[in-house]
Amino acid sequence: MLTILFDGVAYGMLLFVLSVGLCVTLGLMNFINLAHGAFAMAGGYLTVVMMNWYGISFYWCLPAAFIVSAVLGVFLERTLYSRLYDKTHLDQVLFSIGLIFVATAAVDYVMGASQQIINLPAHLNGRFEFLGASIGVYRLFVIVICGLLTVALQFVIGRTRFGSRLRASVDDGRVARGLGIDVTFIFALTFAFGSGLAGLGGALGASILSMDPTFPLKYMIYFLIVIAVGGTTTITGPFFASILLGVADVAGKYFVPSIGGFIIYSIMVLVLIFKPEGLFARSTKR
Amino acid sequence: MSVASATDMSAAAAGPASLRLMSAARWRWYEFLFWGIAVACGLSTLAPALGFTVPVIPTKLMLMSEILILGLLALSIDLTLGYAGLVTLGQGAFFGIGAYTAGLMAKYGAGVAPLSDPLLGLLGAGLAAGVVGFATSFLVLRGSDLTRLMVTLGVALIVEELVNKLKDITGGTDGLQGVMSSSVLGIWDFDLYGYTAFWYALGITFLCFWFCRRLVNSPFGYSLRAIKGNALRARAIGMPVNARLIQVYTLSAFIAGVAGGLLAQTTQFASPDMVAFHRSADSLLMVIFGGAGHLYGGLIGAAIFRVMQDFLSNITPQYWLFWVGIVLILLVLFVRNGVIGLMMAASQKYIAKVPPKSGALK
Amino acid sequence: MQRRTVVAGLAGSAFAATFAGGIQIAAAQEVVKIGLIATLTGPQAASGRQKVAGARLFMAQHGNKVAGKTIELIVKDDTGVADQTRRIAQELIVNDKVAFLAGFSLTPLALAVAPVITQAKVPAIIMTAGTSVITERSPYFVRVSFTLPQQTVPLAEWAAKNGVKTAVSLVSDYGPGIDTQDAFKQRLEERGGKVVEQIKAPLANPEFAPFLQRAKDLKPDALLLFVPAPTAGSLMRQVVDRDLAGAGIKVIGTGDITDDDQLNSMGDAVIGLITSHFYSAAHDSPLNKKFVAEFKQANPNMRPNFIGVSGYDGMYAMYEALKKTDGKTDGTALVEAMKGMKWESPRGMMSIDPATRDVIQDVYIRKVEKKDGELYNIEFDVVKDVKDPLHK
Amino acid sequence: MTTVLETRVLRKAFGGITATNDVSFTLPAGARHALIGPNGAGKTTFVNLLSGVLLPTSGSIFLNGEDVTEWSVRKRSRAGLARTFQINQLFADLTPLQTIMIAINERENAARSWFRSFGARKDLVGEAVELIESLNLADVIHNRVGSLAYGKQRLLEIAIALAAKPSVLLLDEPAAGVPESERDQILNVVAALPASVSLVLIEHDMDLVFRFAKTISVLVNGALFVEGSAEEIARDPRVRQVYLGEEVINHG
Repeated sequence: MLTILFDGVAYGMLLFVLSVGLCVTLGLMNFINLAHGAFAMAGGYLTVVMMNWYGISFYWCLPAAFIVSAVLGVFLERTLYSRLYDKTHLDQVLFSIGLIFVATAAVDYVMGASQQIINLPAHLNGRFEFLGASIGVYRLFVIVICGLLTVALQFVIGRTRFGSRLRASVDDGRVARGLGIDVTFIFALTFAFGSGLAGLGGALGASILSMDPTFPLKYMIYFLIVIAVGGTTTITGPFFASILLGVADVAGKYFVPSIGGFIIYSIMVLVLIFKPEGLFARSTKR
Repeated sequence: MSVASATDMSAAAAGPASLRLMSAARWRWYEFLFWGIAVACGLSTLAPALGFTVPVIPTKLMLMSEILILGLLALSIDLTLGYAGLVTLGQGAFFGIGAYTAGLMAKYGAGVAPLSDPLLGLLGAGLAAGVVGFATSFLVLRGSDLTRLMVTLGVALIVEELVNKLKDITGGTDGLQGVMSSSVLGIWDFDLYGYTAFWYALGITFLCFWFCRRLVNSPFGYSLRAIKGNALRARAIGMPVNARLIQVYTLSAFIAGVAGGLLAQTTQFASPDMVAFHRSADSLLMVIFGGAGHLYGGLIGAAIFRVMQDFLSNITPQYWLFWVGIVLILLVLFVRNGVIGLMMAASQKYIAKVPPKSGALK
Repeated sequence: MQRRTVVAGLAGSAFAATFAGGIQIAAAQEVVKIGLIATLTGPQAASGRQKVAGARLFMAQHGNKVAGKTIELIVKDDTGVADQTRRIAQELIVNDKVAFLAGFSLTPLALAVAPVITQAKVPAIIMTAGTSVITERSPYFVRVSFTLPQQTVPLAEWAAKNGVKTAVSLVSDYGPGIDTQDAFKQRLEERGGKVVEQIKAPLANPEFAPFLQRAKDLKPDALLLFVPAPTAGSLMRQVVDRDLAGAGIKVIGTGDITDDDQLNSMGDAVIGLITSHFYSAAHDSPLNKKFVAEFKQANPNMRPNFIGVSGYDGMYAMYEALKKTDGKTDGTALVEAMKGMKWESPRGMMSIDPATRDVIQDVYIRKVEKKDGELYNIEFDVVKDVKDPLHK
Repeated sequence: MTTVLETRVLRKAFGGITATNDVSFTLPAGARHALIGPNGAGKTTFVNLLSGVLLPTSGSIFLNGEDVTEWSVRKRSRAGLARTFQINQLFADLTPLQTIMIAINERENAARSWFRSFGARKDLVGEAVELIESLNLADVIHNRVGSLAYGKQRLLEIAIALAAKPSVLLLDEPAAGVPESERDQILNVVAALPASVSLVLIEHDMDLVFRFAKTISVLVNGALFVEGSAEEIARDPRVRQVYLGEEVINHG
């Protein structure tokens, strides 16, 4: 029982780190970036290449995945995304799907279509018993990293100067510009950060989720579910939504495997029927 | 007396204005061209029998049937998205329900004359999808675009799971086998070359298109545009906004169901692919690609998208996706409102160069 | 890159053929076309690549001339969607006038073309899809790959002999998965064992952990696994992560889960895993050694797996059938020619059952071992000439 | 004189802020009434409550003697209550003629038709054309609304409301943001409205208020501060203090 709860939390945490960047671009910048998963894929594949081809330690891969995905994010933001901020949501959907196609085909070309598997350092493998629950060391590792990230994220957005500038830029770009805030820079940085987190999520998830070229499309639905259930006005919303979905998914599949597939979708539809803005949405001023 | 004369006067003023309003519904030359090309594509298959060959087109009859069917599905999305402004990512659910309904009717109705009739099958497909559409329409009345996107997607995913689970009825993941389509109107059998399938799909698609065209040019259609334009104002002039949305959503589900039924009948099976997420996403993509809000957007989008895919995947079966992606990105970056937007921009450039014959046109 | 050139060249010719289709009918008599419908994009892409590579290797080794005819291979991507498979099949038959269809990554894809090939009388060579029922759906299906029950029954026998009293099965929820779990249950229970639970995971499933945990908590002697080869990697990672072996559970499965192409990247933790299958890249025969070496040479980063060898053998069957009919492309005659055909494949001896048009072959029990720094499925037991047990 | 619109102790609170504070208000038939008050006095909130865009926290609203407190925007509209918005709420992609036709169709229950062509009913089109001409929009009748000059858009905003043939019309700052040169057009239109329509004008601009209104209510901090005839209000020192004075200072 506790094992299931633990697995669910780990799964949820991973979902959170993967999707929080999307929450930022969607909620704060009002940009539907369906290609978010492509950045996660970049991080995942980078880990695969570094570990399997060059034998670099897994621990180096994590920051590398973050940085490379962030750089990739900032590059694409400057060259492509920034031209689309004032386009309609539909255009953004079309664009980001196009980007997914390109990323999928490109990864396929370079890395091949088959699943990539990484082998974690031995001390991250294995399990131990704790209070009757069987704890996987790696999942514990994931929980700890993701937990720290969440706290750091909350702090950055809620407490720092950058956070307040970001919120100002989002509330009203023109006013923020008038106040001397470099909105373009803030957006680029935010986008980079969101992409970096996705990349890190991809690196962390490379061994649990399967890394293949269809990754961005396969997981897009999950990211969107997290955002829809959690709402986009806070960071905590998607966080709790991820945990809820992770636990519900894992528990559902464990206890009633025959209908396991329904659970996540049903939860989402139910939540959206009763709380169309998401379960944890703050009521907005307007 | 005076009342009558006032009416006369307004009626006199109304003449040109009324014509002007109705002119939006007039068939234009390019519409005849569009459907003419579709018919010509079908007719060109007869060319070899007459002793000459038309390259490219005749070899693609199956592809063209598929384009028509996908175009019809996209048309159903355009009705909600382009006119009423409702985003949906779950049209695949209705498509799939239609496909399975038509498939089951053809399978179990085989031999039982009226049940196995393809046209009746389509009606059944449409009705089944329409009922589900009506039942779920209440979910799309609230919330933002994202909420609608996700709720409709959620419904589609649940339907997909149901199709997988109800193995005894649907055949599960392996798909519904043994669908035997009866001949259309008892005359034309579905042949290997896809002649019947093509003309049948063309006929049904045109019929649905014609219906939608009437609809969007009716007072009802304009009330949908009003809702899309400004729902608050629409309510303030006394419009039953929710009722209208429910009606159009249900209708759209009906048409999607008919499209699904067509696919099941012309391919003689139904599989979970027909409900799958990618079906919903592709069809939405086609509408946006073609340009929403013109009815032709979905059809053109489906045509260009599928021809492009077929063309590219012949050149590079493994990496065609890359080039499709590039096209999508370029389209968004440089064009407004899809392919139709591109055409309109081009024609406006042309009009700007050629001075109009009379000032009254502008 | 050599592979790119080959792809481009082949694609180019396929492309040209499509466009010229309408015009070339008269000239086409000297060319025999084979339509290979593979899934080259999407989640099943890896299986499509193997198939195409296997088929091309055969053509590279044996040339493209058979019985005076030139063989032309047309490769199409069906994206793993059944109505695409069907449309492509129909187009290949009607436009390209192919003599054979081949490929089919998943059962529904094969089933979707059944009405078309029956109507058109064109033989379709199944190179992957593994549900028993397929060949019964059209008299023009010939299978050179395998069926799941064919692999599973010997495994159940082996398990019963090796002290497995209770077992749990975890399979992907679709035709082949159901076949696997049912065949296993039936045979194991005939031998006095007991399958305590049959768990079915959705086909597209990113997270196996809860299913594995459930299996683990049931504490069976053995856990039978089946998922399609392209998803086997992540399943096996999680199997290792759950430490089922440590809990005293013997993990067994069909060869799909220790797919030769991916086995190396699964890591040493899978060493010792017992599977049953008809092909291993480590199969000890001169023919296989040559096959593996040349396959690897033509396709860097790939190791042939059971799908690759099926693509190879499929081409063999088609070549031989054409030889027997003296180049005539009458579909019924070609199917007749393939019935009862028997030959040595890189997998070992195989034949086509004249009654069912399904494959008869040896099924090996293998264990994952490390050899020359690579992981291989090393065969240590064999059941000869296994027929699919579900066919009448 | 009959009362067409009435509120009883109407209250609307947003969290801790009371935007409308126990307002009891009556509007007699044929009224030319203005609702004024300083910025943030809750004028727009009050109009939103009257028209049903917002639902009140407590209190009730009566339209032609019927309790409409729980009614939707649409139902009130159909019962004869029309309004304009402070910020234009138009259909940017349609033309003025189409816009007015949509409104008239709705009023005449002709919008349910799926098959009749839009604009086929000449009687309704005639009415629409007349209305558009009477509001000086004839020259732009077929232009895209989104491309119209702001003053024209404000006129159209009034035209839509009139198309419903309302018994009560709420005009929320009809001249706000309109350039000086186009103001007169709007004033003339408002002045020429038929007596059968009872009018409530929410305005900031005192010129407009005194030119047009017979009676005035002053709203301060969400509560009804004082009511009376235009002359009374103009003379009232309290009003000068809280409102007019401030205006003078602002304008100075």
